[in-house]
Amino acid sequence: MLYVLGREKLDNWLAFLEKKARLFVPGKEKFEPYQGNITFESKPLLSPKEFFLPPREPMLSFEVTPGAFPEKLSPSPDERIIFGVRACDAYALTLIKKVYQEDVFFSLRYKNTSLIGKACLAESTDCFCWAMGIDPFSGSGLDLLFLEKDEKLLLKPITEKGKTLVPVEAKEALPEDKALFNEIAKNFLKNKNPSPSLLRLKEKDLMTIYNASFWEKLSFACLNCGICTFLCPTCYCFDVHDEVVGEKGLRIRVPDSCMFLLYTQHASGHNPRRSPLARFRNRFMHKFKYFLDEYGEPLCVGCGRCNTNCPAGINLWEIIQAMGEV
Amino acid sequence: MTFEPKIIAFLCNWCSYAGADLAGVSRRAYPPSIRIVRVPCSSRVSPAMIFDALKSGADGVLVAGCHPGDCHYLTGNMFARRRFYMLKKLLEFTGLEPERVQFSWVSASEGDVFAAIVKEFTITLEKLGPNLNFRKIIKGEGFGFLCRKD
Amino acid sequence: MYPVPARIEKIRVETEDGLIKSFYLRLLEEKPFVHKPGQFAMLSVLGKGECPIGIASSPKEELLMFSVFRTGLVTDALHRLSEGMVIGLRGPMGNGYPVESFCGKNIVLIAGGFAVTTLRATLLYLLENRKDFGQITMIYGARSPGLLLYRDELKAWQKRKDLNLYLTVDREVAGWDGLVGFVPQITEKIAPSGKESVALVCGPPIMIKFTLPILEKLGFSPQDIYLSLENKMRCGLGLCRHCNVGPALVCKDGPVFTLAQLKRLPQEY
Amino acid sequence: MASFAEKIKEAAKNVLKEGLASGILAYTKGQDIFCERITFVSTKDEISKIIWPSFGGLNPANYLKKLKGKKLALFAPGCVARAVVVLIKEGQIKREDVFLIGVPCPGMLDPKKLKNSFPQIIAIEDDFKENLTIKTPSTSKNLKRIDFLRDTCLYCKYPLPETYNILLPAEGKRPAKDPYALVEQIEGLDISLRSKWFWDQFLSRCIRCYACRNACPLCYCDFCFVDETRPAWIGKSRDPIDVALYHLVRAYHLAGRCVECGACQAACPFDIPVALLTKKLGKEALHAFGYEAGLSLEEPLLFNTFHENDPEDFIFTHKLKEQGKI
Repeated sequence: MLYVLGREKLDNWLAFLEKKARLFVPGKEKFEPYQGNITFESKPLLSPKEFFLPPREPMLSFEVTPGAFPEKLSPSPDERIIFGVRACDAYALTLIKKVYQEDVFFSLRYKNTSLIGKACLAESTDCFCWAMGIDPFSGSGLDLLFLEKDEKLLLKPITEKGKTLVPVEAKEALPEDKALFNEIAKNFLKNKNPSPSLLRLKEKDLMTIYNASFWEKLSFACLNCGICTFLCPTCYCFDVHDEVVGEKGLRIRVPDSCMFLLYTQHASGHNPRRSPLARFRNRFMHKFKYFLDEYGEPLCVGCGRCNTNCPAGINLWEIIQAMGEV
Repeated sequence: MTFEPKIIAFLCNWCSYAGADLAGVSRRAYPPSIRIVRVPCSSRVSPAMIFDALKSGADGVLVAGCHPGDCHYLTGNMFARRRFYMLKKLLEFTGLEPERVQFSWVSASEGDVFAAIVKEFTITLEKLGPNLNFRKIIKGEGFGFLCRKD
Repeated sequence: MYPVPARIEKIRVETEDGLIKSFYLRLLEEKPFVHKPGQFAMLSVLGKGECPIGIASSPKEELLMFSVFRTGLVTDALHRLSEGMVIGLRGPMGNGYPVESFCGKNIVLIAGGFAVTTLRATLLYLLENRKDFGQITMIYGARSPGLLLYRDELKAWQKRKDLNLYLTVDREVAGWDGLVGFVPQITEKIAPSGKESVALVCGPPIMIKFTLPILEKLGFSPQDIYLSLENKMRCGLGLCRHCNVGPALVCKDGPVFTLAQLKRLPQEY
Repeated sequence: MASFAEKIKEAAKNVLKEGLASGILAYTKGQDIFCERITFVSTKDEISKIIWPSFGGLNPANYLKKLKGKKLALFAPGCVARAVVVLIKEGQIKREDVFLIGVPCPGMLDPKKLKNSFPQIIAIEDDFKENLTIKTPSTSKNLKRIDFLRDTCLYCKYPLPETYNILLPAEGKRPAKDPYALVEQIEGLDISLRSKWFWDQFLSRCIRCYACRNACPLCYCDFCFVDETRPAWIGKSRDPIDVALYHLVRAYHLAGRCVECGACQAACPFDIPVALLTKKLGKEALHAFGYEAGLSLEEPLLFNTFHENDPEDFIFTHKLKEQGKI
């Protein structure tokens, strides 16, 4: 099913969505609550992962007195709609979901959030979803996908929930609109194939890649900061932390980064991944080998955030290629 | 209800703590707003300790040591003076109510000076009101994505 | 991710330096707690955090028992608690030793220091089902006699005819009439046969490093040597990834791995 | 006359030929135009890859800790030389282990300033003097370098190094006349506005990736105060107070040490003005104690010394005396 909405009705659509649930739209740095204006030229720096694995997920609340029973907390059940999500970011959530299926926090947040995706019309030089084997027009992970073309919005509901997000003003699409949609989708993927390195990686022996000599050279520039992991829409590691102020305490889940020294540090001081190289290697091995072996696809959606924001100039492709060529 | 400020005071063991003791022994009246932490020297106090006190809900932090030249460790307070100067400037720069953090010299014989300091500091804090800007608030629903104002 | 409250019924100081205490816990929730030897659970002290600790009690024992070495934030807080206080518990987690598959085989348990905890659980299980197994040998070493755990039980076990228990300490101490020497050397001297046998090794990395070649020399195949790993852990559910050893997660795929498995994994433990 | 880039390569060649160092820490080209990477160059073949960076946000002195025990050569504009001097004075490296090739610095460009003005740059030509040519798919344009310099470089006081083994003959950027202009701009604000500035710029944006810490050439502690757990000075979540605490203590730990290279700000994915905090403290150190970090190898470190007449007008006792209250 495909619907058409005039571009000028966009504000009406947003107003309609705002009535249904808390509405978030893309800003420059992160998704922000809708306040009457919207731009979607580029992806926000922080992906919608922030809504599902938030920077602060309270799990328990307690009084710091012996014998006190903690109170179990769960995310607020309020419905949310995130508007203008890119296909890559939405696909990332389906990857995280493979691991987090049984996690109560993630599941509840996933259930309560609707994602409205915006189709990318032109390829950008920074990102490469297709190289990771993702079809951005499949709408995977989204509830509704829309495409902006010549003063027209073409709306394609993906899920049952997505159908309820179509505004009343939207009309059923004519055959020529459908053809247009299909053509744009087809053109986008023309000459764009999944990276051959990825296919090669599937067959490579894990320990050969792990012990390869290129890691030393490629990891040299890395500062082991957490930019790539925190901006990555697929990185899902977390840390559990007890916050106490006075008598009140809260056990929270916060995002963690495998680039940090503390990530693997035992209480005894022993650290299995003490060297910066080991931590660097672990991140890419997880994304492009461990996850690939377990689930058949890499833990990367090609959004390009890590490449553009890395202060040390590390590039994902160099590493994938090196891994594929060992 | 009137606001009763809470002050965490880091007092040097050799001068200021003795000064506070003297204030008590000589029955100088001063407000009960102060909670004393005894430290070996004023230079032992690191900014993390000061911020930790504020974060945990103190309305003011007082650091007191020996007068320059009188340090038990000869020069500890002279080093501390430089550091506190920098810290004070940093707080001013970031607009974080620099009045809440005060440094002073109190010798072992200055019981009444200590009482006066506590009194004046308490008045300053009463005017300033409770510490709301640099106090950590623990929230059940923590959609930290939008920060505290959310 | 929510812990279940458990009351500390008894605390026993195990070693003379006081760094290891055993906590006997009773769950305050009706849900049955069924575990296998070798599994672990997350103990949590509110306001401090959680940490994974191996279960030292056998599945048949009434109270759950954990022997905790005081080393970090949470274990330090645990050591300060007293009897009657309530802590949080999540578990059981991990795979545990595949004890069912040991049926009919000779079993060699090798432990060093305080890593003996899960092997105690295993040994108790083996003794409870004694007729299912062949010869049982246990080699247990510590730095000094005072650092041996479960000393009362050790005495009782030494008297048993159906168990060969060898206790050793690193250096000669007055009043110690048992074996003296490091665990690897003692293992070499006792030389349990590797035929139709499995070996369960738990101890500090240095002990494991020197014991493994000896076991292989004695004829144990890598599939029959079991090791228990520990890594930093946050969730115990396979989500947080702190404990990964290459593609394997200690919390889900482990903590028990065979030597054959570990040989195929990066050395990140 | 040889171009700037050629002079750099020539100097590198000589250093290796004469055995003055076992290798050179230098910038090499990365995967795209905005991406330059610090590499350890130790063979003749690799020398051809050495470039002088147009953007070079990081301070190569940061990588000395990764290569401890080797004798290294560095291209040293003012800030790199100053960082090396501070590291030497703090006992992290030995003077004889670093060979400084002094470079009169032309200043580095800010990729964000360029990208904001021209989103689609495909090539850049930089003469490392005053001019810059950019190419977009449609046009090519001549620009003035000074309009696109990093803030730290624009207000740099020491483009010319004070400490070096050899100095490349070149003309660098002129020292800024008003090095503390940006700091003074904030100082001039009312306290509530300064507080708002700190909140809006730092507390509501920082994601605690610690890139500023890891990019800093002088943050070399094995165990950072944020990682401490007993006591835990600082919470792990993105709580605004914890973020404030992190930034304040980080800045304070660099008081009188910061060499104003701006690597922290360049590394920040959100472009938070983290360098301003340390610059403010640098200004105070200069005004109150007449000290500037990293200029002389002999002068004692700021906090390792004191003077009887150090300012103490901030002392509470004095204020009370003035007011006649004691």
